[in-house]
Amino acid sequence: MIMNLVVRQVVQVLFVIVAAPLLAGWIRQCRAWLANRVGAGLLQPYRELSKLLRKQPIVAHEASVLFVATPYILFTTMVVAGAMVPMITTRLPLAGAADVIALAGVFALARIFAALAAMDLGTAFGSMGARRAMLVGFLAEPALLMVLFTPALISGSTSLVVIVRQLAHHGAMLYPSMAFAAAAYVMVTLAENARLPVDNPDTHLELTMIHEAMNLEYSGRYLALIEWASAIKLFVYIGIGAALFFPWGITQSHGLAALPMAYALLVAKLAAAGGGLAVIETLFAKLRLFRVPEFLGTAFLLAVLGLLVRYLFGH
Amino acid sequence: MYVPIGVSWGLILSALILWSLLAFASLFIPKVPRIAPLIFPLGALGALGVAVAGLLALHGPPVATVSPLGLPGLPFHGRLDALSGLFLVLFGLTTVAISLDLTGYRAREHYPVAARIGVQYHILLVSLTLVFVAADAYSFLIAWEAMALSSYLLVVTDHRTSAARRAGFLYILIEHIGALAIVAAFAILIAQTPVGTPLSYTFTALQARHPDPTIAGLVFLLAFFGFGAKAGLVPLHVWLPQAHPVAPSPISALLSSVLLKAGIYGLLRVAFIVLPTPAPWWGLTVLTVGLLTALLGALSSAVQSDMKRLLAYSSVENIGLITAAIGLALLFSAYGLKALAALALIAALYHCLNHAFFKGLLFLGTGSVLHATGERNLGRLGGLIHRMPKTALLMLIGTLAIAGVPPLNGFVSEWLTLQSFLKATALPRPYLAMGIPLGAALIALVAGLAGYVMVKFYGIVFLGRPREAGLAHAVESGPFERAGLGLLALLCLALGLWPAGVIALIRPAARLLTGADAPITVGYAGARVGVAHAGYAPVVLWVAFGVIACTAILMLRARSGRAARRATVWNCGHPLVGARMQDTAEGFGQPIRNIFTAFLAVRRRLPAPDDLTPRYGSVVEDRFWENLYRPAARGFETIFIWTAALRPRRIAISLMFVLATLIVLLALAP
Amino acid sequence: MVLLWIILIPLMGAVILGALGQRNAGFSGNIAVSAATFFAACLMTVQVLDGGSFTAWHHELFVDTLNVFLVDLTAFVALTTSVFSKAYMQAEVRLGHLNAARLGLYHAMYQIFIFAMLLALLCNNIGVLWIAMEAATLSTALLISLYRTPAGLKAAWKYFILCGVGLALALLGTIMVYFAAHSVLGPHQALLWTRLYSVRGRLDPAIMMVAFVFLIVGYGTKVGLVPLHTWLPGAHAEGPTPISAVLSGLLLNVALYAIVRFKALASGGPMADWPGQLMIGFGLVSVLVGAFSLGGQRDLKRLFAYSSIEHMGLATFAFGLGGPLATFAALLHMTAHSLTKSSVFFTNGQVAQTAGTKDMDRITGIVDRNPALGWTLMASSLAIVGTPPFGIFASEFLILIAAAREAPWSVPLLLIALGVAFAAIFRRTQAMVFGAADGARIPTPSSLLAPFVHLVLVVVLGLAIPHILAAWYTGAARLVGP
Amino acid sequence: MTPWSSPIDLLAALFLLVAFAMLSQRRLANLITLYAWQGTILTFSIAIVAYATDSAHLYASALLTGLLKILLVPALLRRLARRLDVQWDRESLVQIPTVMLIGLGLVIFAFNAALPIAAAGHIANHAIVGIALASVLLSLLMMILRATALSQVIGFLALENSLIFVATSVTYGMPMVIEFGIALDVIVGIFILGVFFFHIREQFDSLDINHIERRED
Repeated sequence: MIMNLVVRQVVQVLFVIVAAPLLAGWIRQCRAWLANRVGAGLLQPYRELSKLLRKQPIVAHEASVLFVATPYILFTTMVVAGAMVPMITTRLPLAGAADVIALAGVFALARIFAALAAMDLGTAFGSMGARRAMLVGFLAEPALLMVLFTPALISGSTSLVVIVRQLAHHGAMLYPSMAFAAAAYVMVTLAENARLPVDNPDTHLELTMIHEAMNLEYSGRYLALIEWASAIKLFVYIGIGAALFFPWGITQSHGLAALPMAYALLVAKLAAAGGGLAVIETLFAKLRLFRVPEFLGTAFLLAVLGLLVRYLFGH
Repeated sequence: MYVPIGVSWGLILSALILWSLLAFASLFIPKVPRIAPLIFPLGALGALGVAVAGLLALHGPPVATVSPLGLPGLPFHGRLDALSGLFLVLFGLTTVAISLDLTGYRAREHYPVAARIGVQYHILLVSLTLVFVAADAYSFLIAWEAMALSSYLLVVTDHRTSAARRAGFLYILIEHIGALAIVAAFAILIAQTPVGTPLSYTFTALQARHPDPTIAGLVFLLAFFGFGAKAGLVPLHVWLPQAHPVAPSPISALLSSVLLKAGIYGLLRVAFIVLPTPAPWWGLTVLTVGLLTALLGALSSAVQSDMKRLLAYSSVENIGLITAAIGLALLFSAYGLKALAALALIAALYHCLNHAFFKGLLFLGTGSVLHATGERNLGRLGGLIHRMPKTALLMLIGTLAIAGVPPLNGFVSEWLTLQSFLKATALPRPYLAMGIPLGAALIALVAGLAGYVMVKFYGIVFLGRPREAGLAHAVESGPFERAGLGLLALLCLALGLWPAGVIALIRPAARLLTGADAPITVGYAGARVGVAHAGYAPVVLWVAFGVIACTAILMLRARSGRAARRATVWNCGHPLVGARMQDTAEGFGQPIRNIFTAFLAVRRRLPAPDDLTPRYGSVVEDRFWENLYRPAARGFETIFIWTAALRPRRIAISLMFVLATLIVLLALAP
Repeated sequence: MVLLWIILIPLMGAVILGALGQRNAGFSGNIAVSAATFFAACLMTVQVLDGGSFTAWHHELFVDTLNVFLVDLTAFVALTTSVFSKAYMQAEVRLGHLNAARLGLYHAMYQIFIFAMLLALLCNNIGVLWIAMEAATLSTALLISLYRTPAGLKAAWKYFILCGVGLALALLGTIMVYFAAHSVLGPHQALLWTRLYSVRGRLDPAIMMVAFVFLIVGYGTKVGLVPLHTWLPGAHAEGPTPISAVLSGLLLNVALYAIVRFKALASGGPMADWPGQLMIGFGLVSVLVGAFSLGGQRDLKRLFAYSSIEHMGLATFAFGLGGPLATFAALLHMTAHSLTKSSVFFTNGQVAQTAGTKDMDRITGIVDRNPALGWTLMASSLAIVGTPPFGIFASEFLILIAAAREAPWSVPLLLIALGVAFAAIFRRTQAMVFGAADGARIPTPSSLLAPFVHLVLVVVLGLAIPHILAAWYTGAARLVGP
Repeated sequence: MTPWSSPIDLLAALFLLVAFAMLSQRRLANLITLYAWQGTILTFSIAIVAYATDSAHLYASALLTGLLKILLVPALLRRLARRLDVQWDRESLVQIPTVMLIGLGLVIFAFNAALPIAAAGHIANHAIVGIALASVLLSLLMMILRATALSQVIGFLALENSLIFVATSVTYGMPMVIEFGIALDVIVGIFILGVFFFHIREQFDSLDINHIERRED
């Protein structure tokens, strides 16, 4: 029994780590297709990571311990987050260790370390990026919380496992309130993962970049860890979204038999989400930084509407 | 003549006596410098005793005692119950650290100042202890005012600067007005004693009086005002950002960590124990004020550029969070949901402990920085992590704790608070049930802002490049200071890692206040606390974290073992990189100033087109200064002038007053 | 017999001291006489403790629970003040503020003043009471103008005229009481407290009401009730500091004592609450006006003179409320205020002498120039604004309770007044005590002994009131309160 | 004693008249004379009461009053006035007729205020109370309106006179001690005033109160 649990846990962790770059590659590929480009192929992220891991990292003279430690911290926090989300099965040992609020907290921890590390060298871009990232972070936080409250109120608990069980019972139809929450969640995900229209992940335009500005000074394995961590972050966000809004197929049985099916479904969900993300990123242009508060404000509004709708219908 | 009974009273009494002796002994520091190094460590010892006494009181039954002193028929009563026990623990542990820090701090001061601090500090400790154990209105008020006065004297330690005097006066004024409100509250409550019977003025006796709702509401409002003034609730918070910068850092730490909590303690004591079951509007008032305070505190701290002002405003924010949770608890118990009230209270009390520890840590650390660099202005600091690494590490713990991220203690109380807000749907009134969860969003916003502020604080002070040449000579803080910091950092870690144990300590207090037990489950052999199937197990998080981190590091070592090469900063290839190019405190404030202009009184200074040396600047002031305090001050001045004008200069006029009075009274005479 | 001694000792002392003139022996002589008086008062107290209240000398003198502690208080403060005045006045002469030739007058008048107050307290005869008050007025008028400065003369003149008129009205009131009484008691006993009190129910209410109006306006002028207070600030500010101390600490008390006695008489009849209402009204107005006048002051002694108006108003208000609690509080307030206020004046006088000015804008950093003086100033100001653990806090707390019970509408007014008074006084105190010092360090003056003693006693009043005192208060409350 | 109450009433009326006269009089010498007249009336009334009740101490007190208020005090005042050479009071703020009207109002008020006392019955000669009250108020008014210290003092003494008047004629005098005490106080008061005048004089070289009051305090 214990063995069984450990196996589930380890397998999910490995899956998250390994599959995250693939998701990133998939999204890039979709965007390439949508832009009538050939694209670099699904495996491009792996190539980049292995190249970075091989290179010798360069660290500035002024760098402190914090600077060197941060990539590991980022990577680890993301993996831990991934380990706690019931994407495949609800019978996950670590799932009980943290609920959705704690998950948000874990992400906040990562964000703070990233920002601090960016300020460590005292470069203009670093501190600017740190500031902007923190700005987006604290604006997204209330919206995210409101999004999470809707399912939490429906299921009477903030534990993802309970939420998944509750919502999965409800059958294939989405709660009306959850529709609003889902829309808000998408917006929050875009903001938190530095995707368009909030941030552009694959340019280095000095004045507009947020997330990239924080990694400018990183190289070699450190950069690899950071890139990998952000890939995992996106993966986990989509995983949480899947668990909240499309919980079907997440097994609740003890047996291992149902797992392959669950994995297959998860892959399908991820693919769909990735495609959707690509579409959004192709359709929207990047917002000016001062529009970001409005963007997240809208997300917050939608989430609150979701809450109120839930009161209206009583579920 | 009664004698106090039991170990806990023995400990407390001996601490009181010890502190009084130390206060007396401090007078002789200038004469006999030899005794100086002993005084503050001994004070720490007393504090330890008080903390132990508090621990004992937490689980034992309440122990009461009566002192021979007091007005005739009104002797002083003391009572040790779970609530006072909890706050004694908070006070004792924090004070141990602060006394240790003062041991080092005192070594830097010249003797007369050291003597003053020694006297006033120990008197303050005595009065604080009495505040927490007093069990009747009169002795409580005496202890309360003694606390206010001694802390005021400590604030004006540097009384030759006008800033210190102004801040001190503002502080004592708001203190005293608050105290008057509290006096009035107690007086009104005591006046409910039926005529002929001896005045009932002990808390237990007042509990027995059941004043009618209007009286109770009035008393509650007065008490809320008075204790709010102490705790620094909007709009009475203005003294904090003034008093903290001018006070010696250990004193700022004590103010923030313990004295503000004394206000919370009083509020809890009166609202939950002395007064009858609350009316819903009490809770709503407290909740609203709390949320407002939290938001304003967070926003204002984000735009500060003085280390201690920033921390002061962050104290305002934290007090706001605590008060909001208390308001929620009041609301719950108004509708008879005792268990949920207990939950909210546990969140509030947990945050009290957290704030005491991490804010103490941060202020003491600030003190070390201040001593090392002589700078309070963020614009002139930076890169200290290289000069004072140990302090920097300890401060990092405090920073993460106050930012409210797992696995540190700040997050636990935030988590509990959010959980209790989520439970607000249980309230019978639809408006409340719909509206209050939105308050949780405000709390999330505030938590996010706290993270923002702390990144600004830590990043600018410790990271980056030194903004002044002088910083190169900064030195690591001394062993005593580091001991103090270390103790508080340990407490932060402990409270973060073992919530179940802490909650076990708080439970009795919450039970005492609400009469019910909070629906908090403990699992994973005490590692996990749960509310409604949702759980949080920091230890498990840590373990998973450690395992994964280690494997990652090992694998990477195996994969590419090449050590990193040191080089100059790349910075997108820009050739010149200097301290001036880093983001400043004002720069960090800029987005806040833009987004939340409505909440802040921002005065921007923009260059004219023909400026030869164009300079941008912006000053942020507390809105309440220009909208509330200045007008009030002006109003009183005018009244003063009027009364002065009424004074007759001529004897004839004075005689006319006499004649007029006589005639009026004769006309009125029955 | 001892009662007779209490009033005779200062009278004879006055003659001797007047004869001594400006010799240095005058100072010690003054202390000696006051000490003897205090000793006699202690003997009397012992007798009272043994046998309760008694009368003497054909019932012309008497002592009961209402005046016993006032007599002790007066004798005690007179003693400490004489101790203080030795060091202080010697310094005044040395600094050339005072012509040594007037020291004989000063000491003689001081003793006569004490004699008059003790007589007023001890006499059983409302006519003698009036005479004693008049004598007190005349003697202090000379003391106030001791410096012969224009301001001093003006203040003394104002004091003389206003208090003279006031006392004349009080005399009319006394005469009316005599009308009311002599039909009941006959001409010979109609002026004796002890007899009047026993028949207070049968005195004609119509006359008593009018009489009380005259009495409260008359003696109220001396208490300094607004709007009859206009003489008070000047008289306190311009006289020598020891005199300000006894004026504020003792004379106001004695006048209030007279009012309270008459209230006890007047509220015996059917219209019992009219005197109370009058006193409540006067008290509140005085508290408010006194508090708000504090704001505009620059002169050190004037500031605290206005605070005396405020505190006397508070006591009057409490007496007006009536009832055991309020009266107890009022008596406690009288005691605490006279101790505190005299120590305040001692300290301020010392400060003014040190700084060479009474203008508070020009006094700073006392604590740096002399820590002991600075902290005493801080402590006595805190005591006078009613912060614990000083006695005034206790009395104000009880008064607030009584007010909340008897007249709830007055509580906000009282709170405002107390807050304003605190702000106004403490702002000044802080500015004087703290700040950068402008001047050399000075040695601790020996005259600080008196304020130390007073402050200790006030703390005792705040923390643990002796049971004898409490018993007296309760008895007096029973005597006064309807 | 009804036969004797009518002459006393008459004296009372005269007393009030004198009070009015003092109110209107601005020449200091005349003011002092009027004061002496008031003293005379007072003495007579006391003497009458003494005769009516043939009480020894009232005779004594009549004698005392006569000495004090007809001879001693006026003499003292005249001497002072000469030494300080003040003959005229400064033009008062309010015109004499207005003063008279105010005075009339005060008298009416006083009579009304005295009614309850008179109604209280058991006192002989009710009217006296009202008249005494009226003259008290009038002398107060005079003190208010006069501008030199000396005339203020005369007002003060007149006030005191009316008190003695009421005391003796209504209740046949207070006990001896009291009257002596009061008298003593008056004498001492006058002397102290004299002392004062010279100090004031040397400080302000005038007895004009406005000179004193011009200095700020």
